[in-house]
Amino acid sequence: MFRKILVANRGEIALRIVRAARELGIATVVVYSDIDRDSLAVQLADEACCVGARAASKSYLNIPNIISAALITGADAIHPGYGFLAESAFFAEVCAAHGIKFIGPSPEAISRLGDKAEAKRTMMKAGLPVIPGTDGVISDIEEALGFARDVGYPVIVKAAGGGGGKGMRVARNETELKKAAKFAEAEARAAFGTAALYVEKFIEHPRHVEVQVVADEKGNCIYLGERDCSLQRKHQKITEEAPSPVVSSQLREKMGRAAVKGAMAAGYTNVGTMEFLLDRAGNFYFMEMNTRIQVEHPVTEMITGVDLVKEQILIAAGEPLSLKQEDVYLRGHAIECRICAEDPYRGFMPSPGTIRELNLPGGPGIRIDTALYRGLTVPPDYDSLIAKLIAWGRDRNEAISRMQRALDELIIEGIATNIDLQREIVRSEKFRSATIYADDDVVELV
Amino acid sequence: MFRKILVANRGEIALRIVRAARELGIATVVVYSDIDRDSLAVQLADEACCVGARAASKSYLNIPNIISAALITGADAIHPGYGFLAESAFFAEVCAAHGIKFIGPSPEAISRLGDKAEAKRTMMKAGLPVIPGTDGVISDIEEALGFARDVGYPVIVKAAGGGGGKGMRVARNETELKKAAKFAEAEARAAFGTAALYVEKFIEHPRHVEVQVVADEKGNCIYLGERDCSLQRKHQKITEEAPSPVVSSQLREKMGRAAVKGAMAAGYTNVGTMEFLLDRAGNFYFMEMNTRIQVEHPVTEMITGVDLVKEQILIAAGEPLSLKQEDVYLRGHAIECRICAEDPYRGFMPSPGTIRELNLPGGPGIRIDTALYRGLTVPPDYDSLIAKLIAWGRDRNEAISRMQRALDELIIEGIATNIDLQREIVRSEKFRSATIYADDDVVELV
Amino acid sequence: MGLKEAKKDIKDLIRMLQGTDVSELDIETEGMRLRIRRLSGQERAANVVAPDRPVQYGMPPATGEAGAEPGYESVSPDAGRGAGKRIARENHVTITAPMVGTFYRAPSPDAPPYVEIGSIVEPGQPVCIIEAMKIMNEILSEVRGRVVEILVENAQPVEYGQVLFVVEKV
Amino acid sequence: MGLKEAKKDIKDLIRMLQGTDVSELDIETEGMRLRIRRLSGQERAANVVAPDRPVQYGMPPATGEAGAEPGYESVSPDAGRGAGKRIARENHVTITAPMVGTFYRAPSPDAPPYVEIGSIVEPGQPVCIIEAMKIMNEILSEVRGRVVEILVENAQPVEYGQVLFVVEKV
Repeated sequence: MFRKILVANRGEIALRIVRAARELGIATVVVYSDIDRDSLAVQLADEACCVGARAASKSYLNIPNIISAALITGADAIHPGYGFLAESAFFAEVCAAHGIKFIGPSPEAISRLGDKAEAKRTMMKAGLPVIPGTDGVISDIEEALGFARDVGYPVIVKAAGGGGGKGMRVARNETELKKAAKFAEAEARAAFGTAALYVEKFIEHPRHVEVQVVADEKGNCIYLGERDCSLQRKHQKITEEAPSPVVSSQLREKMGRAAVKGAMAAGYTNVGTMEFLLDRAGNFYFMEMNTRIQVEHPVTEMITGVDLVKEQILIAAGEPLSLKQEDVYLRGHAIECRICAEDPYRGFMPSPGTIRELNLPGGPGIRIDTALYRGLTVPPDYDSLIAKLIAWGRDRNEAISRMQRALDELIIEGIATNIDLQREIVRSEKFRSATIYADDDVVELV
Repeated sequence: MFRKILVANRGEIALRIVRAARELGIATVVVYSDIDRDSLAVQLADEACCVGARAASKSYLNIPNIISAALITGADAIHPGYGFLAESAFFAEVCAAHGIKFIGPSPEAISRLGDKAEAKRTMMKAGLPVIPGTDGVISDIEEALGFARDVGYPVIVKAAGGGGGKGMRVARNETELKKAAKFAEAEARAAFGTAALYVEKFIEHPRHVEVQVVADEKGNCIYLGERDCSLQRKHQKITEEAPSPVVSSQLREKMGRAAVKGAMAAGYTNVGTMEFLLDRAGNFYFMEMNTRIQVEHPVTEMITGVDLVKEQILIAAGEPLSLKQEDVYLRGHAIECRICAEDPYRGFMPSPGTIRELNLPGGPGIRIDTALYRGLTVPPDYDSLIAKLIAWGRDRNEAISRMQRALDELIIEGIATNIDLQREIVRSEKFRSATIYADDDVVELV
Repeated sequence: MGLKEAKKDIKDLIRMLQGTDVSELDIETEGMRLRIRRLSGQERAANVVAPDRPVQYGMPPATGEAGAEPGYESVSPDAGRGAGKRIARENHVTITAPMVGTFYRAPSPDAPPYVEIGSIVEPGQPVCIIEAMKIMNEILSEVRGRVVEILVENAQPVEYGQVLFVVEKV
Repeated sequence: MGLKEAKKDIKDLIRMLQGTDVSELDIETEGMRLRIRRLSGQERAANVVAPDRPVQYGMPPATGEAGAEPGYESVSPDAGRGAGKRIARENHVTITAPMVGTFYRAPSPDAPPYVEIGSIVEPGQPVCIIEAMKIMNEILSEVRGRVVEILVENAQPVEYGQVLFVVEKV
């Protein structure tokens, strides 16, 4: 087992890792930027080491200083959390070169899955469904029409150089497809200087459903159910839940097995998340794999009882999985609300500042992951996530009513937050009926 | 369903009830003494009503004012919590006379079980094991010797008028019994003015194991596993856990079935607790039944997923049990540490005062039930329990390591607390090896 | 007595001085000397600091529906407090509810009220009825004076300690 | 009672005075004399000190083993802070660690230290080495002056921003 883990992150996830390590009896070193000197993770860790100035590029992304901190403190492993260096294959390699265990998958697996196209090829080869598309750029409209005949409408025309919705057009029949291709071509030429297009099957009102996989370094891999992260604002997850309210146990098993097959095909180890789009007919398509612990991991922990961060550490230390697939048993339902230092009434502007008053909810079924304390100054330099409020219930209704009452108890003063927005989401009819989709913007709905 | 519940209690349990009612969509009225005006339960309830001066006899035990408060606010049910009026058959009767539903068992069941002798007779009749004893006062030493021959040594000689350990003597053989009877008789005569003695089988190093039963008003009754409350200081529970580390699943079923049988024989409804002494050979003996929600109920909630306070409300409203015996599934292990405003270094003197700083632990597996907030003044008038810290783990070891790290995170400033004592208990070898018994005083052990 | 133990007493003394015209306090006792000097009037006028309102709660009142019941403000926990301020004037005393119940100004619906604004009350004189658990309890004045304010409407619920009447001592 | 133990009580007393009109407090007790004088309104208006900045931390430092590693205090989060205070004197500037690593006073084990107390340093002159990831980084002074304090022992680890030298400008 590790003697000492360096935590290369900040905020709630740094504290989360310190807690897991402490429960395993492993010492921790938390690195911090000079503005995070008073953070709760720094205060609760066994040791702390300042690795640079407040700009993330000078501190939390400063690989030489972080590696030096590990070397001088004698840390034998580094946990990268999420964000920052968590999905840097290069950082994982540097760790290895210095004899420090990177708590995550191998650099090769990170590279393979970090490249979207290669990840898709790997998963196709492993037999996972991916969204059907033309094999690269189409040469003429006939090819597009032929493809659409094969997979069925609707389809979406996309610019090869594209992004941000530019040069994208949905078509529901032949006439629309011809028109869409013309429009998209013109738009793409204007925006990206090339008329190259490809066509994909269009998934209407998809749900974002992701499967949690856990793989040890001995060849064992299991799945821990799924999370539904369809609730998004501008493609940012905001409220997550597990299990998905639209996934049956049959579908769960099917998706879980696919995820395990894909992870094993990619040579994946440690915890990871296979993201799928799920259509209304119950078809699911591989999107990408996240090679790290995720922000929303607590909802999976609440229904499975498995501590995913401890599992990460144990796997990295060479331990076999702490449970088998047949031991996985989902109990109840969990919802997570991300509490952010941002002002929903002023265009979600970040609202850094000093926490003047804080009341955290408690009681049955409530978990809160936060590094806030009264008097802490939330700096403007980093992500606006300041707390994760998680509610568990025997069923989805109980989880929702718990979340409502916990949101009513939560008080954060001194900065603007999205607590009211979360209240509105949780009590909205659309959330209760689980009819918010990944292509909706939740703010426009509630 | 009830429209409005009056909460006739204070502190963490009043807040606990407000939370449960809110999750069920039921309005609450919290009554309070004039010194509890700023309590969190008062602030979070829908309504509040002052029912008297700070002395409990003038407020929380003031039946006319509490009933009046229910009548003027239109509450159709009263939840008594624990302590105060929770086990008053008279109060339950007054509620009924005013058409207010008392959330608990019937007045008859409270009376029957509140009288220790009658409770014991009821349970014996139902076939539950009770500690063997002479049938009332012994007439001479021969009767005592005969009894001891029948049940086996050790036995304990007790004064009929007794209490507080006075007039009690343990005997391990005939010679000791003769001597003990003589001593006890003299001591009893001096202390209680009567020489009347009776003899009981003596249970050495017993564990205090209690079974949670839940019975609806339609004749269904189930058990939700047991709690082990062997850790006591001067017969006060201090650290509890579920399941008991010494109860096998066979024994659990045996005790559970006995508890259900006893509860049904007593005509019991609502949630209740059957307290047993468990000896080292696995024999258990009925002690008494608590006819209310208990302080340590959260450990049962953590491993069963059942919200006992909600269950109380639903049962009182005439609903059937929300689950069947075969649906009860225990997951993992939970420990509760009672955090009290008392100073272990000054003879556990109560330490009322103002909370100057407060940091509550969070993260996976941690639940905290408290009505504390920074700035609250803890009055000297009531029980010293100010918070319950509960840790859940997949197994007992994980629960212990979580509790340890949570205790390290818990900060309460401004008053003395027993947090350090709880730290010592949880890390002690005796606690880890589950070798602390109900006849030990935990303070002398750790 | 050490500094630590003295703190509470010092606090009490400071509180005691607030609102008085004492400008300096000098105590010598049991191995301890304490001197408190206060701002003069002019100094105070120049001072921008907020008036000495004691900070009430670490917690602000809960959001949510607390006290949202229409027509029911009188049984809110603040009722007593608010009223408490009103009687800060000298010579004014209050009559408070000694029990929880429904307040009636008259012994029966047809009868005239026990007291009106301007009525002179004597100790032992009934001033209202509080109905609790269907029993009519006559509430007697403990003071002598002129009723200057009646704070609760007829047939309204009252909680323990709630101010019912303000009486000017005469 | 020593100063150290009294600090908390003094802090409490100061907090207690905020919002009151007490201008001066003078206590003599058990071998200790304490006098707190507060700014009057005018004085405060004229004062350039940062506007009543709120107390910094709601949370005291964690209990537990933080910084308990023997011989390792220098990389505790307080190192910077403590040192920061020390250089409050005018004319004194600091040279801090621009990276994390191991501090060496000399270019090699046999060589003499780059600087000693009393040495005069010029901008651009090497003052120490910080070894990071097996690379020896020469740290250059950015100031001119006389070294008055060396805060880190040879071969000790340093964190980013940690004060290494105090230099008196000359």
